[in-house]
Parts: sequence; C-alpha cells; structure tokens
Amino acid sequence: MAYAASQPIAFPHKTHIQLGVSCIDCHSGADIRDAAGIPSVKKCMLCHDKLAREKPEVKKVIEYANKNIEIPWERVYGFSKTAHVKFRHAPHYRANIPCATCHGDLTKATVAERVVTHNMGTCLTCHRQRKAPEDCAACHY
Amino acid sequence: MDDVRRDLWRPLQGTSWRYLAVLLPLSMVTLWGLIAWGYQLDRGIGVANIRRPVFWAFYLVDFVFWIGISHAGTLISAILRLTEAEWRKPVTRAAEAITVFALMIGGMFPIIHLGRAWIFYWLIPYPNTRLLWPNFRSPLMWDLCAISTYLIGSSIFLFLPLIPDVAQLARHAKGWRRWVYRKLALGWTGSDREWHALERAMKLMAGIILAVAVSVHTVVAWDFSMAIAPMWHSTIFGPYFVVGAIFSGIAALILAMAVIRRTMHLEQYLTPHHFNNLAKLLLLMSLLWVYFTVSENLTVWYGNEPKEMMVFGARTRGTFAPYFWTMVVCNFFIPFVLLGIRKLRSIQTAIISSVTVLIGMWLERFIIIVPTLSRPRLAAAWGSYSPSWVEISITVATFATMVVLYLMFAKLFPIISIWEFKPHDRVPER
Amino acid sequence: MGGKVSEHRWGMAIDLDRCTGCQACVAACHAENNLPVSNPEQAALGRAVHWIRVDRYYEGEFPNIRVKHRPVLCQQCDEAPCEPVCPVYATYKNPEGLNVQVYNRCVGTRYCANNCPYSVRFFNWFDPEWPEPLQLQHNPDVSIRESGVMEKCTFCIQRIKRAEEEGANNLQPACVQSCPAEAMVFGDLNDPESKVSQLAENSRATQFLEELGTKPKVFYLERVK
Amino acid sequence: MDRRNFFKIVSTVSGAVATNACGDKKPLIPLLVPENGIVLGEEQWHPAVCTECGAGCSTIARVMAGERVIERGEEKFRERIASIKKIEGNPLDPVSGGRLCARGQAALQSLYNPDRLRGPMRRNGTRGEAKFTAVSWDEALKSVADKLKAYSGDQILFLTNAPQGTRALTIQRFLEALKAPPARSCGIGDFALERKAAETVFGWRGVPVYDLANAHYVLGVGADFLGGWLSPVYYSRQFGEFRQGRGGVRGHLVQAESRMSLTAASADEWLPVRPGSEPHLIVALSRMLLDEKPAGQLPDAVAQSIRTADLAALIRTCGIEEKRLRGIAHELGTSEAPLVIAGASVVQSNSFEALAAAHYLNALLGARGVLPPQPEPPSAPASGNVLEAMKRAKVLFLDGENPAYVLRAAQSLGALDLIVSFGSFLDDSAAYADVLLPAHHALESEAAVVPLGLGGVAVTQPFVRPLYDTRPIGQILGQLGVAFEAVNVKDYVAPMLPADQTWENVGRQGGYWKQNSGEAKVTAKELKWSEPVFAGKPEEFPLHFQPYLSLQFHDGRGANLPWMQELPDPVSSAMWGLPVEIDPKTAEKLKIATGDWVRVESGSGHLEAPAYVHPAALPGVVSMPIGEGHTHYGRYASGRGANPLAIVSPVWDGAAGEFAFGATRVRVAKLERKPALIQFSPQDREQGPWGER
Repeated sequence: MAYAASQPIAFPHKTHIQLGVSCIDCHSGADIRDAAGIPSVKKCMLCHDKLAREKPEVKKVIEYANKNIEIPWERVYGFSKTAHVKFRHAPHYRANIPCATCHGDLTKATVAERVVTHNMGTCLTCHRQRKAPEDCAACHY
Repeated sequence: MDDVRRDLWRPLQGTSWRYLAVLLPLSMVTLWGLIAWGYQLDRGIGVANIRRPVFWAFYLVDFVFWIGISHAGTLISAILRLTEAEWRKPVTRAAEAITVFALMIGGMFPIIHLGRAWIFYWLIPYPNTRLLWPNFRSPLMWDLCAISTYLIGSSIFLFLPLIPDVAQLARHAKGWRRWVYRKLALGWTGSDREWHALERAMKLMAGIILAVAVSVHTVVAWDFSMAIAPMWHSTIFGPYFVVGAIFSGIAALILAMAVIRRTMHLEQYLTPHHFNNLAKLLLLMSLLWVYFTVSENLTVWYGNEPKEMMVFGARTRGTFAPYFWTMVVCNFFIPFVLLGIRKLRSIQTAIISSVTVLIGMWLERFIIIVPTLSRPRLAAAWGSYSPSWVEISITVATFATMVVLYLMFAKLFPIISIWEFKPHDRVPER
Repeated sequence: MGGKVSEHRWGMAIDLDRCTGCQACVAACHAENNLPVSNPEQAALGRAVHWIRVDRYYEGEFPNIRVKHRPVLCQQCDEAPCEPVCPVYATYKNPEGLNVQVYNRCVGTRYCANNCPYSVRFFNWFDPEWPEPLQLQHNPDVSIRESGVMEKCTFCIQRIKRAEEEGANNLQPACVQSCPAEAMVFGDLNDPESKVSQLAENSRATQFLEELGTKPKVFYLERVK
Repeated sequence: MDRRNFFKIVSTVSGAVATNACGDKKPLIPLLVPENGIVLGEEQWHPAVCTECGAGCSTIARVMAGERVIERGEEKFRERIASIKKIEGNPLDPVSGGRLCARGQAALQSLYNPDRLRGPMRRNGTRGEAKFTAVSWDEALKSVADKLKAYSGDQILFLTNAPQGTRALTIQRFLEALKAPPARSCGIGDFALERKAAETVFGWRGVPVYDLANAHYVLGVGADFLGGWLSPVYYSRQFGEFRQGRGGVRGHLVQAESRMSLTAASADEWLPVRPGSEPHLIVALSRMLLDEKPAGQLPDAVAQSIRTADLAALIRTCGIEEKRLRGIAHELGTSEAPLVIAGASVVQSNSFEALAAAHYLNALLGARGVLPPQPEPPSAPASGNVLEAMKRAKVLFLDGENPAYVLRAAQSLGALDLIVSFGSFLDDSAAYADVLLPAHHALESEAAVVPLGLGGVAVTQPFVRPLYDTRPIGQILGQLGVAFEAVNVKDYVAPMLPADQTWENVGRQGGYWKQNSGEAKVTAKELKWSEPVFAGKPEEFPLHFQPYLSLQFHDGRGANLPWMQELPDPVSSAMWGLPVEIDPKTAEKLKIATGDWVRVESGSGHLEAPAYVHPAALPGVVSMPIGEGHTHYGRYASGRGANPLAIVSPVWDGAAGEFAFGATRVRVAKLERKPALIQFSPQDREQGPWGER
C-alpha cells in the first residue's frame, strides 16, 4: 500500500482536474521554478469564495481562510534533509516529463498518495534512460 | 589425566576472586568507553578534540597502534612456526589470541573516527542498487579489504590449532561449555588423517598469514604515505610500520605471557628460557626500529626541504619534542640497555622493556600523525591539538577491553596449546 | 542539458596587486553559502569555517616590513589530491571541472582535508546552530550541512545552476561579486575570449603551490614589487 | 539506518542511559497565511541603503520567503515572510559599483539579530542595571512626552549617527521645533576634522573626494582609505583601477601612517611616522619640493612659513630618514599626476593641521585629484566636546550612538534626568536609558542618504515588513508632543533631482548619482603646525596608545554581528575578541608573547586584554582596534574583550576641538594568566619558526 498522508482536508485532485484545472494553475512554480509550491489557502478561496461553499470539506477550507491560517497540508513527496537533494521542477518541465511520471495519475486519484517511490534509484534510472546528467552535483549540492 | 593437562586446564575451572577483581573493574572501564562513544555519536564527532588542521589524532593513533599489536601474534607465531623454533610452542596461542582481539579493537577505530559512524557500511565494497561502488583508489578502501582479510585469516589461524584442544575439552567439560566445545571441535576425532591435514593447513596458513600481515601494516602505512602531507609522503613507511608493528607485537606478547604466567600459575610452562628468547627478539626489533627511525629523520633533515623541516622541527625540538624524545628513550635506550646487556636480561627487565616499548610505540604513531597534520604546507593553516576526555576515555577503554577479552578467552580456552606442548595420544588409524 | 554543461570549465583569477585584504569576500561567502557560525570555544579549537580566507604574512623586519595578502579558497584542482583518497566518492571532479563535495555521500573520514595542501576543507563537528530569527537569512538555494560531513568552496555551484535557468551573463560567485577592488574574476576557461582565460595567460599569473602538480583552476596574478 | 537508530543500538549494547537529546519531534505549529507576493523559491531584488557607516553606499537586497516562529498570546505560529537573504552593492551606484564591504554585507545580521528589542520598554531598576519591562507604545510615548515638557534648549542633547539624509533632517526639524541645539555625533569616525579642513582651506562644505583612479603617484598620510576612512568601498574600487585598471600605468602608493593599516599593507612603500608627526612630514616634504620647484597655487604666506621651517627638526620628529623623504618628494614633484590624501583615521591633537597642510601640498603640486564634494546642508554633524555638552544636558536622546562605549560617558549618563533610546539594541548606553523606543531597523525603513562627499542620493523604500513592534523614527518623534513635520523621502529627493530624472525612476534604481567635478581653489592663507600633545608623562607612561576603527566593528557598532566576530582580524587574525598590538622590541623587553594577557594603563584607566606581538608595529606605539568590550550589546558582544576607548584621556584637537582619541600615553605590564587569544591563523610568517608553535 502506498503511503497516503492523512490530510486535514480530503482534497480530491480528480474533481479539480475534471473541472479543467491544470496542475500548474495551483502548483504555479512547477514550470518556472525549483519548487512547484503548495498553493496558499488564499488561492483556494479565489474559487471557493463563490463555488461549492456548502460542501463539508470546502467549509473546512473556508474556516482556515477565515482564521488566516494555512491548511496544514502534509507533504506527500519530498526528500529527507540529509539527502541534500536540490530537486528543480523547471528543468524537468522543460524536458517534457509529464507530472504523472513522478506523481502518478492524479486524474484518478481522490487523495494524493505516494504512488511513485522517489529514491535515488528511480531518479537515476530515468536520468540514464533519457541521458540526463548523472553527475552527483546535478542534484546534490 | 596427566599433570600438564591438569595444570593447563585449571584456569578454565572455577573463578577466583582475583580473576573477578581484575575483570570487573576493567569491564567498567570498557563500559565507560562505550558510554563515551555513545556520547560522541549523539553530540557529534566534535566532542573529540580533533579540529582543523589536525583532522586525525587519537583515534587514528589507536587504530595504527592496535593493528600494530595485532602483529604480535600471528606474525610471530607464523614466523616461528615456519622456522620450526621449538621454544615457540607454549607461546603461539597466547600470541594468536592477541592478534584477533587487537584486530577487533583496532578495526573499530576507523568506525569510531567517522563523522557519521552510522553509515560506516557505505565503505564496504558491494554494489548498491544504483551500482555505485566505493572508491578503490582510496587507501582507506585498501585498508578495509586488508584488515578484514587479516581478521578472517588470523581467526582461522587461531582456530585451527584450537580444534584438538577443544575436542579434548569437550570430553571432560559439562553443561554449556561442553556444548560450545563440541560445536567448535567440528567433529574432531584425532585420526592421523586429521592430524596430517591440520599440520598441512597450519603450514599453509602460516605462509599466507605472513604475507597478509606484512601487507596489512604496509597498507596502514600507506594511509599516510599516499598523502602528500609533509613527512607522510615517504617510501619508508611500509617497512617502517611493519617493523614497528612486530616490535610492539612482541612487547605485547611478553606482557601477556608474564601476566598469564603469574595469574594462572604456569611458571613451569612459560620459563625464563621463553622470555629470554622473546627478549632477544625484542632487542632485535628495537635495533631495526631505530635504524628505520634514523633513516626516516636523517633523510628529511639532510634534504632540508622547508615544508618537511617545519614538521621535523616541531617533532624534534618544538611542541612535540618531549613526546619524540620519550619515544626514542622508550623504544631504543631502555630496551637496548636492559636487554642488550646480558647480565641485566631477565624476565623483569623484559617486562619493563615491553611496557616502555608499548608506550614508545603508541607515541611513535602520535608523532607520525599529529605533527604532520598540525604543520600543513601553508603556515596560515597551522594549528595544535590536545585530546578531549572522550578521546582519552575511548583510548583507555580499548586497553581495558583488550585485557577483558583476553581474560575471558583464557577462561574459555587453554591459553597454551596443549597438544603442541604435549602431543595428544593419537588414535591409531583404523 | 547533459551535453551542454560540460562545455564549461570554470576558473578564477585573483589579482594580488589589486587585493587589499579587506575580507569582503569572506563575508560574502558566509552570507551566500549558509556557513555555520561557531562560538569562541569552538573557534579557539580551530573550528571556525571560512570557505575563503585571506592569508596574511609579514615579510622582513620593521621598518622594512611588508604584508602579503592572498585570498585562498578551494583551488578546484584538475588533479585534486582530495579526490582519490575519498573512499566513497563524496568528492570528485564533475563534468564542468568543479571539484564537487557531495554532502549526503560523505561519511566523514576527513582524509580529503588531510590531503588538501591548501587547507581549504572544513568539517562540521556539530550540527550548526542558528538562534531564531537568524535562520531567516538562510539562502534556500544552498544546503544546511549537518554534523559529520566535510564542506568547502563550491565556486557557488547554486549560482552556476541558476545561470542555467537565467543565463550566464552575470555569473559570479559571491566572493567575486563582492570584491570592492575588483581583484577577482570568474569565468569559463574553455572560452579563450573570457577575461579569466586572458588573465590566466598574463605574465604575472601563477598557480598556488604549482610544484605539487595539482593544476589549480584558480590563478593568482602576483603583486608587482 | 540513521544516526538515531544507530545510537539506539549502541546504547542498548552498552546498557548506557541514553542522553536522549535527539528524540524531540518538531511540534506542529500552524502556518499563517503569508503576505502577498511571497512565492517559494522566487527571488526579488530591492534597493536599500547601507547605514553601517556614514559612506552611504546604495545596496540591493535579495528577498525570498523565509519562515519564523512567532507567539500570539499563548499560541505559537509559523509565519512565512519576505526575508532578506543577502545584501550586495547596487551595481548602478558609482560609489559601490555593485560591491560591498564585509560590514555592509553583515548588516543583515543586525536585522535578524536574536537580541533585537521587540518593542518599547521602560526602565525597571536602577540606572545601568539594564532591567526593563515591556510597555505599550502609548504608555512609553506619553511618559517621555510628559517629562520632555519641562526642558528646552541646552538641556536637551540628541546624539545620532544618522548620515546626511532624511533621518538626519527629521531629527533636525524635531530639535528645531523643540528649540534644542542641533544633533551631534560622538566624534569617532564622523570625519568632522576632514570637513573642517576642507571648509577652512577651500571653503567647501563636506568631505573632499579624491580621484585616486586617475592618479599616478599617491602619498597617503594618516588616511586608511582602504580600511575604514570615508568610503572604503569607493576607494577600494578606485584603488583597483589605480593599480591595474589602466594599461601601461600602474599607480604607486606611498602610505605614511603610525600603524600598518590595511592601506599601508597594500601600499608600495610604508612610512612609519611617529604618532602626531603627520603635519611635520607634510611640511618637510613641502619644504623639499619648494626648494626644487615654484610655489604653484600656494598662497605666499603659506609658502613663506614653509620656507622658514626647520627641516632638520621636522625630519627628526617624524622619524623617517631624510634620504628617503627626499626621494619621495622628488617622485611626487616629477609625477604626471601626483596626489596627497590626508586623513585622520586616528585623531591626534594636531590632526587638523596635517589635513590643512596636505591640501596646501596638493596645491603646491598642482594635483588635480582633489574634487569638491556635493555641498552638505548646514546640518552636517557637529561632534566637538560631547562630554561637555552632556554635562549641561538634562535630557538625552540616543539614536544609534553609544557614548557610554565611545566616550566612557557612563557616569554622565547616570546624572541625566531622562534618557531615551531609539536604537534596535540594548547597548552600553541604552542600558542607562529610562525608556527604549526602538525605531524600525534601517532595512525596514524608508530613507534617503547622501553619500559622503559624492554627488547624488541613495534611496530605499520599505520592502520587508518590520519584524517586531517598532515604529518609524519620524513617527516616534512626532508623538513626543512636539509639532513638526517628519521628512518624507519623496519630498526630500524630488527637489534634488535634475530634469532628466524622475522620482519613480530613482526609487526603482535606488538613487541617482552624479560625478564630482570641479577644481580645488585654496582660499585660506595660513598654515600652522604644532607639536602633538599627549596625555600622560613619558616617564610614567612610556608608550603611545592608538585605538583605531576596526574593519569588522567600525566604532563598535558591528560587535553584535556574529559574522564579524568570526571574521579574522586583518592584522592579528583574531576572532571573538581583539588584542592589544605591541611591537616586537617592546614585547621582548616586557617578556610578552602573542596571546599573553597584558594590562594597559593610562592616566585615565586601565584595560586587560591578550597581546598580539605585531611584527610591523612602530617601536613604542601600542595600537588596539575598537569594537570589543561592550558591557551590554546582546549575546555576541556583551562582556567580550576590552574597549580601548575606555582608557583614552580626553584630549581635544587644538584647532578644531575634536576628540583626539590617539593622544594618550600608556604603560603595559604582563599578567600571569592563561593565554587567551583566539586566532584563525596564529602563524604570521610564511615560513614558521623552526619547530616552534
């Protein structure tokens, strides 16, 4: 069973994607920056200020927004500090790696689960296949 | 049961209060060392007083020292075996046991000294899932290979001649000991074929272990001489370290024998004759050692290369001079006088010389490692060093550990090879 | 990306005739690279960390006395003595000629530091401490190194990486960027037109401890006497 | 396996009680919604102004997201805020040219210093005990306003180190409304003498600008322009050009100074002149030149007094061989572009005369490299005898200045009726304050600063939120019950701008700058020089004592920056404490080695510090960098080292009335105590002594 974070809000990626929201609409750094970014509750409220306010999970979002506190999302993916990985989203986006390669097919996911294992083996395998740099300092610095 | 066997088995039976009086305090010291190490792991290697530029100090000194001690055994016993020196017989097991334990202790230091000891296994040469190997160009890798080979080899070398003895013991022992001895005896029956095989194996192992032992200490020496640091980058280090190792090994052996002789009342078996022979060997090694020491230092002094002279100066007349000259006195003058003059040579003087040689050889490793590191090429980076309580604790604890392990071994197995000393009754070939 | 990066061979030239020894480079390095700050006790032991330092030596006796300043940082040697001795490949030469230190791979044997003739390698004896809110100044592009690993000048590899995204027009390590006397120049030694390549050919150009054959990529332009 | 697991295994094996320090799991603290415009991983650069010294360098600050923990009531929150990651020079600013000195870069650590004052406080204990309780702004302001009503005129003293600009003008207006005398500075590192000399000789208001980059042969006298004099970043850049920036011409620098400063260390030749003999050196050189060439633009009266000078006596005073001086005079006289740069890095009783004499020497040489400054408004800081002023005063306002440290004024502070401090830190002087009203940090404020002498203005607008409950200085002053109008940056800058500059543009680029140009015309007609005056009899106090502005700490205000504490001192390589610099001969006589503790005693007091045997120190001259020895200044500076200014006797410059902090005599004795100098590089010779430490 893949690791599934216990999130404060049962956020359904699937629903949002079906409604036509694209990944970088919310994770707005993914194409241009190192960090993809977890959107602020302010971004949630851009839509949910008007839409679907009556749904129980959305109510929780509104509650957080009213308290001016970020939703304490739990990270699903990430590297341990001691791994010293500087993962940069932008070059991967430029290389046309689909988000799903590393994050799984979220059109089917209701909650974010760690579908793909992220370790140096998975990184390296892909880097080798695509002739991307294998230099340690490409990621570790 | 004959007298010899009874005498040699006596230590294995019963535990005297004197034995415990020695064992228990030393175990506490060992425990204290482990606590110190735990503290170091918890807080960071910084609790040791190593610093820039002296990145290696006590732990590496201890490492080289114990690996040196380990040459007591195997090498001496192997040489004596190959040269068929008959007087060796009561000495070999005591020597071989030293080797194994000293190696176990010495082998711990490269781990203790790591900044991140919990990932020491990254040094072990096996390919991980990414097919990343360790770096075989690094002398530390050679070290790892050499020391593990040596540990395995010397364990076998200790174990093989133990088999007939434990088989004997298995017949007489009771309880858990019996079970242990029986397992270790590997079904030894004492047939001629087995004896023959054992003797051939010992000859073979003696040859192999000799080569391994020489190479191990050479490789340890290369940890230093492969580096371009002043006074490390020297071709003499390989043989110099081997000689030093045998030197300190003999000293350790003499001490161990003296202790065993006294505590286990084996005066009959470890006679002044044995001590006399070992003392002569110690004297020979002392002369060899001083020859190498003079060669090392004379060439540097004559060459007068500034960067090397800074280290040479620090050693011989600077900060480290007291240690340097103590080393020379301990390793040369004392053994030379006490053992070189025939009238003075006795068990007592052999013991005294052995103690000074052990101190001197520990200092020798300190003198090789620390002055060089504290005088790097660029004067702006010069520094100094003094140990912390953690380093001292761990160092002291290893000496205690050595004695503890040794005493425990002597409690479990005859410290003198019974069958070699008094051949077993051979079971006639059927 | 893979092929493109190895076109570069980063190098530096330091004009000692310009250098005033003001240590702006030292402070810049601290700010850029999250260098740990020690305390008096640790500093007294010799555990202060300065990836770049200004060596100062007095020459002669008063009144005919001179001071020599030389900023010393990792020389990014082509034949780096630190590299072969590392048992776990935590330090090695990358395709751009940088002598890289991989923190996560380092087990802390400190052999590399012993074998560095320039004494530019530093060790993390403990985890660094940053009393709140000093952590706000941390450069998010650079790792915070933990206890037990070696560290040293990286030629500001994070800036080199950023330049991959943003263009290398203004690519300078922090020390070079800060130098008030403009004594330091950074650039691509593979580009014969680059300023650093030209300075490396200057008649005053030397390499530090050249005789050891380490082939440094830092060139010093000696002070005119 | 990580360290924790490994440790567990080990402790099980050893049976030891685990000192479980690493078992704490980070508590989950809620994250507050960040302000707008903070994007993880995105960087922004904003113009700022450096206020670590008076030079007025424009800088740029790299702003990215950072996280801090704050408490609201009982609850803790994490807060993602825009935080400054790094400060660099503003590449558009010709002063810094995108470069910045060590201290300027470390200004960041004053902003994020863990010891900053969190909000207004009121004294809660005796004076100097440094016990304070937090109060509300209203309460604090009211208490000051109520008391202030009873005082006026001379009874009010305002000490500030604000450089020329909005802050200084705001303070000026406040004081005018209060009918109090203009603000003053403490007199160290404020270049009042340089201003006075330029005004006297040329009629200029402000410090002259030297065109070092275009000079061929430069004689520096007492001006450590690469270390801490005027604008070190500007002159370091110029120095680079001077040395290697012009094809074919390499500038030659001769530096005359009574200690080996950073400038002397970089010079081609160093003239170790005796303390206080700078005027004599300049007059002697002028005399030698006058023998060779016409007087040029030199006023006749001045030429006459030089011609009648006793050359032999002058040469004897400065302690340099005549042959050497003649050589330098000749080279100066024949150089295509000679320049004399004189300053008072260490102020002596006759420093003003040296500065004036240097201006005349430039006139004699026809040097073109002395440029008129951008005229300063008449509010330029006066320092003078601040101790005297403090005796008259009843109310003291402190804005960045630290008289208890610089002037040993703790006693006078104790006698005042009311002390109010606007600084961000509880320093030696603020410890005596009755009310602490912390203003925003410079990096959180808007400001316009006029660079020292150079044309233009550097501008900054707030780009990070104030970290704590602080207020802008203008607002605080405005709430003290005095009606006046605080200066707004836009209003201040707009009138200064030429037609081709717009305010928006200036705000965006961090300022506007113009080249200094013009000619130096001597208007004065008089040259005097006098023998230096020293406090203390030579028999009793045989050594000269020269405190000097340190590279790391300047006048002491940098001592709370951990980076600067750990920056190796350029002279001694000392860290976390500064030594007394003693020459080898004196040290040998007193059996002092580097690291030994010494007691330095003057007629005014004594200090104890480790010694550094300085191979290039003048025999009989003991120097000590200023910076350490704070009684109160946060965790990094408090109680560390000794303050050299604490033993300086009050001697004032004869002509200008400035604090001559280099004019004290001392005696030195070795103390039997464990050596304690922390050095990064203890070795100061390339080939260390054979076998010694």
